[in-house]
Amino acid sequence: MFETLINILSALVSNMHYLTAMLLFLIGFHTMLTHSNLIKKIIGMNIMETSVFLFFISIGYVHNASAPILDDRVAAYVNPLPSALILTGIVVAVSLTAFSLAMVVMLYKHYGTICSDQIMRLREEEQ
Amino acid sequence: MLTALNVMMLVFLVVCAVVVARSNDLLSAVIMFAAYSLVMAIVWQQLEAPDLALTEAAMGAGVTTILLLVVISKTRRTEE
Amino acid sequence: MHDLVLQTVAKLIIPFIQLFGFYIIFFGHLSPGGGFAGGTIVASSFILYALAYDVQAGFKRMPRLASKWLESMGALLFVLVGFAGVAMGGSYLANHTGLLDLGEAGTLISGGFIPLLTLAVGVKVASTIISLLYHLLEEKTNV
Amino acid sequence: MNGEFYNYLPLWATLLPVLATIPLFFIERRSPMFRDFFAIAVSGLTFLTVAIMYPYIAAHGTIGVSYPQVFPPFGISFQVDLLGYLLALIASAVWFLATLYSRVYMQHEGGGNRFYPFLLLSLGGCIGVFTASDFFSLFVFFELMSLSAYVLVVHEETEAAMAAGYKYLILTLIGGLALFFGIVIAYELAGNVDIRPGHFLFTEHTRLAFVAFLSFLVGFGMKMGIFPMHVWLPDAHPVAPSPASALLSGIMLKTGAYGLLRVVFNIYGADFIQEAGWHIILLVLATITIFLGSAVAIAQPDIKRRLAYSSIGQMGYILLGIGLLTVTGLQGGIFHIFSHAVMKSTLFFAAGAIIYKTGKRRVAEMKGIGYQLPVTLACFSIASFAMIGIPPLNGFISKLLLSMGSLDAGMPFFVVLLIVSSLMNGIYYLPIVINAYFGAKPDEEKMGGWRRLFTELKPSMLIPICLLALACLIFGLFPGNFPLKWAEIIATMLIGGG
Amino acid sequence: MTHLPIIVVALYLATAFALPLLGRVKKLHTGYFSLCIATAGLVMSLLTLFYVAREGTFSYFPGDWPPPVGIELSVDWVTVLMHLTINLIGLLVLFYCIEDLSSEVRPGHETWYYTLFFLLMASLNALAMAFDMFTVFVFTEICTLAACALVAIKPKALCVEAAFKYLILSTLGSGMLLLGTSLVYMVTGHLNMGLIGQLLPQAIDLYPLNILIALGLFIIGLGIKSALFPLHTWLPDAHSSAPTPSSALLSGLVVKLFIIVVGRIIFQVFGSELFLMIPIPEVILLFATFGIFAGSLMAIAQTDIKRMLAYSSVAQVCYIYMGMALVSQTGIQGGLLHVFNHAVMKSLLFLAAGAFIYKTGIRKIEDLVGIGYRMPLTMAAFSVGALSMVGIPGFSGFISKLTLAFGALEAESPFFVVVIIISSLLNAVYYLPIVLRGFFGRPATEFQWDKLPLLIIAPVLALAVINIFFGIFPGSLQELARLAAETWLP
Repeated sequence: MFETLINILSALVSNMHYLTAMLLFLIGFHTMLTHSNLIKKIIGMNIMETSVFLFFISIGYVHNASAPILDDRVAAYVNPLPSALILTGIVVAVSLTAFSLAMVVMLYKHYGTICSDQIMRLREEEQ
Repeated sequence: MLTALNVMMLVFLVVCAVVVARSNDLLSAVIMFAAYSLVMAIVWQQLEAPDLALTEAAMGAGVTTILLLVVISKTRRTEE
Repeated sequence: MHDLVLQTVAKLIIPFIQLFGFYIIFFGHLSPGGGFAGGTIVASSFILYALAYDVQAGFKRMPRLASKWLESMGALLFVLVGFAGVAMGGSYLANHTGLLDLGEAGTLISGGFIPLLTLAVGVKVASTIISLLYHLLEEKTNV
Repeated sequence: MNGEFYNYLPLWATLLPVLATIPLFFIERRSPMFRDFFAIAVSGLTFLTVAIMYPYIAAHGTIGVSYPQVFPPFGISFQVDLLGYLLALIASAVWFLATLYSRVYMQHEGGGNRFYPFLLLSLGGCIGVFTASDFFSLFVFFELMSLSAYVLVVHEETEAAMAAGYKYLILTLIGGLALFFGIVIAYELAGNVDIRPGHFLFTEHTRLAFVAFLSFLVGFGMKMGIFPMHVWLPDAHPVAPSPASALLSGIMLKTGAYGLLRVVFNIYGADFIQEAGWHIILLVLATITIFLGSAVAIAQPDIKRRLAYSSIGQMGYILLGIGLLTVTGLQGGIFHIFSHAVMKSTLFFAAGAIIYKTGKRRVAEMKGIGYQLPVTLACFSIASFAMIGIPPLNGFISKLLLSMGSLDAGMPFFVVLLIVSSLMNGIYYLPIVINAYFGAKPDEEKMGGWRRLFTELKPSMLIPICLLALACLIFGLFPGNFPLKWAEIIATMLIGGG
Repeated sequence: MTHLPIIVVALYLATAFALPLLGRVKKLHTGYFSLCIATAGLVMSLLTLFYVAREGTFSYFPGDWPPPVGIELSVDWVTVLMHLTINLIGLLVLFYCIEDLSSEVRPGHETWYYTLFFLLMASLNALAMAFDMFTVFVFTEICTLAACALVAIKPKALCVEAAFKYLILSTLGSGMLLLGTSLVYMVTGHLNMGLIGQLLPQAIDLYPLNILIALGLFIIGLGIKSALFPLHTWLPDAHSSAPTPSSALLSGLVVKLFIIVVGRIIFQVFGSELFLMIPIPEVILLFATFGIFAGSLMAIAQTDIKRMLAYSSVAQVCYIYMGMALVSQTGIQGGLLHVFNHAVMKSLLFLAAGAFIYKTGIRKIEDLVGIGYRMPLTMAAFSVGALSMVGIPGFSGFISKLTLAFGALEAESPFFVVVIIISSLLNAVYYLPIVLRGFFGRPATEFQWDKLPLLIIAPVLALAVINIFFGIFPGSLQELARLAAETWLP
């Protein structure tokens, strides 16, 4: 009984990054789709993206290896490829955020609200 | 020891994310998001990705937060 | 807003932030960091200035036009440097063709034109973030 | 581009009217008169091009060229054998007469700038259908013809015309798509869709072959106006201007019949159909179509609508000829394609002349019209008698052959059907003729005498009617009836020679 | 010569960044400058075509780093076909931009429009040849950003809202793409498509779930971006409210490139055998079938012409998906042909509809009565596009439908031929009434010719001519599509 609990726990710990990433992905996904507030949507989007980055980085992680910086003393490096990908991903995420925030400001100027439901209602009234 | 730290940080991340999703005050959501990004940067540092940690700290915690704050100051603070 | 302490501290700290930013940019091929992170740090110094004083003062330090120029030039530099590889007979962005001294691994002058590229990226990122912030901070956003 | 000159004749006969629309487009902005003459000249030239093919066809059997680089993987190819030639000949002739007829008629209708280019375009498509050497080319020209004909149908742009046109368009598209389905299946199974004697695309009785047969039937039957697919026909034909109605009923329906002939005898082969028993489908449909067309025609008060329903009945005869799968029956069917083209064109031209002169469309109003338009009505009567099947006119021959064919096939039932339907033809055609001559006494003083009436119909309208009526006579029980002989040759070739 | 494809990308990127600077130079019309660059791009992609035809396909490694580490760009027949499509349509749309933009964007923002245009073109060109997930991801994001910006650039709240919706859903798609990439990377340790493809057959035995989830994420993620049927909700808003040239680009090109990426993932990473083993082709076929009907039915219900065209895109995209999911060479060939043909048709239709709006301001379909008498050339071009959509022989849309039908028969599922046929009929139901209203149904008054600027009418007519040309002489295009299909399914 106790042993199985230990097993489960150690399995959880050894996969903790993956699990957290998945959990965060779901939270972000949920925030993005269900919240009607546009800024909340954007934050959700960021959470979702960082969770994927976390996932990717934890894949690249090699136990007991060091960062991919050339050093004579180090035997193993973690995989540098995901880093390059994620670096781009972060930048892209920031630019997406900036762009969508600019749009939020524009929408607020026009509709006076940042709630997508209300915007939809106002738009229908306009038409 | 380090594992415990990692676990704590990951739990913190999840809690942060949940708080961000639940809070009605956008400003506090943004602040929590900044904390989330910063902890995320530390986690990445723990995963031997210092490049990314650095970038995330600057970009995610810095730039994104500032942008969000500016936008909130221009629009409204609470979720209706 | 115009807090004397804040302004004084900002004035003191800004050169160091910028120095650190450029360090991150130039040592991008040797240590963690690079154009993205470094550019952001450099940009944050300007943002700090703009926040500590006010946006108009920030404009004076980094005029609109200048940031626009830097934005374009940074990106152009990156794209054009890539052609150097083609010109030397390698592929696009090829770095082994001996255009710039590859130097000894681990020293500052190594990595061919990679420092040049990180510089381009840094300039681009810094100027983009600055102009983005200015755009959002500006009172009249045209819709 | 080497090769003998005559091989290119089918190509030119098809392309000439199509290409002529481009100069026509510029000419019609300058002068309406020049436009009319240009259109007449082009259709006349097309007729001549088709006509001079005959010696080469007699000598070589088939002539044609192919262009595989257009529309790969099928390619566009032209090939004329006697069947295609017979139909192309009658089509181009009637078209020429219709263009001639339109000159005066369309002045009255207006909108010639749009009418003529599409008249020529549909001529090109129609000739293309008869000269195509594979089903894909046939399909392409079929669509060209059908879509150009839409413009002719809605020419008057009245509410009724638009509604009828829309129905026509949608059903034509359905037909075209069904055809497309059939062709795709045929190509996938056989690797080509060529029309060659003795070259059958389907050799096994699979479900796919049956689906293809049905889609061909729907595709061509839609155009032909066979029973369940006829719904567009009685609406579309009457609303079109009369020359266009004549072409729609007289010629364009025949493209469907032609296609079905090719499907039954060139894609599947008579033996195959016989074994599969699919000809029963054709026969059942033919029976329904004949009855339906003739019966509903009786109830129509509008003359053009009556003619349109009559066309449905007549197409049933042709379908019967195809479905019987006997040489004599097929000969009757093929000859009926020819004779119905002549008869129905005459009738529509004459009806158009009546509408043009008097504005009357309802049969009941046409009392005493024979005194007003004696020559036109004489032609109308000849064609009506031919329709009913009175000897020695051409309609009689086709009915006779069809009856003999059904006896050959061991189905005497169809003889009864033919007789009954002839009777029904009589019921709806004869009242028009009788009314016209005996329905009312002419008010001679008011009319101002016979001669004045006679001169009122311009010769360019009268000549086509007379010529076609004369054709009803000549190609009846007279010596030298070449279409009849050809029909026999063709029927033997299609059934016997494989 | 092997540098040409990447030079196109670099050139476009450089132009995009240089344009804000050049916009300040007096006496330099950024529009005409952009035209020169886009022409150069088209010439280069033609040269690439000839080079590949002579020397065969090749891979390009920027920075001379070979695969496990470096980036790979594959210049195969798919790439060549897509480059031609992108640069041809892009150039023609650019022609249209020069006159039209002043009526669509804020004055002074034209230069920004060209910048975004080139950013989009660069990313599309790069996506067409990207052969590793890294490049795919990067350029997908650039593409999404540029595409959203091209929608939002019109100063109307409606556009901004549509762009926001587009952006949020696209980001969702990118997130899934990245997650899928990470799952594949987890099992194979590679990002290069070729290397992943080699390792997958072994990996699938060990981690079947990972790979299945990854494939599902790829298809859903890219399906959102390419508007595969149930995931299309953003498309009608974004495509109908955007400025006309953007609508043409988005409907004509952007959506297609994501399908190409899906195709590469399916056929070059997973391989057709693996793909057939799992029930995903059936699912895609199901979605595609529903999408074809639903898109057409929704289009029938629309009253706004651009919205109708947008819904039609939903249906047409499903054709391409259907062609790929049939997993027969002819089907893929048909799908790729339809990529080109639909790009031509839909940009033709959007540009023609935009020309109506430009001249008359009419957007409602029922108000377009008699437009054929006012703008005969534009309406004729629109009719060409409409007839092509319906699938009348002689127009290029017919050729792709024909090839797709053969593909369906080759895959032994004649049911999909029926689907194509019924959907053609549905297309007729919503396209033909516009043509009929334009030309018929009202007394034939004399022409009252509203002359359009040459730069607006020229690309519309050019697209119509291209449509008819490839409708009558599709040989070369079919050959190209066949070679491309062979790359995917030998």
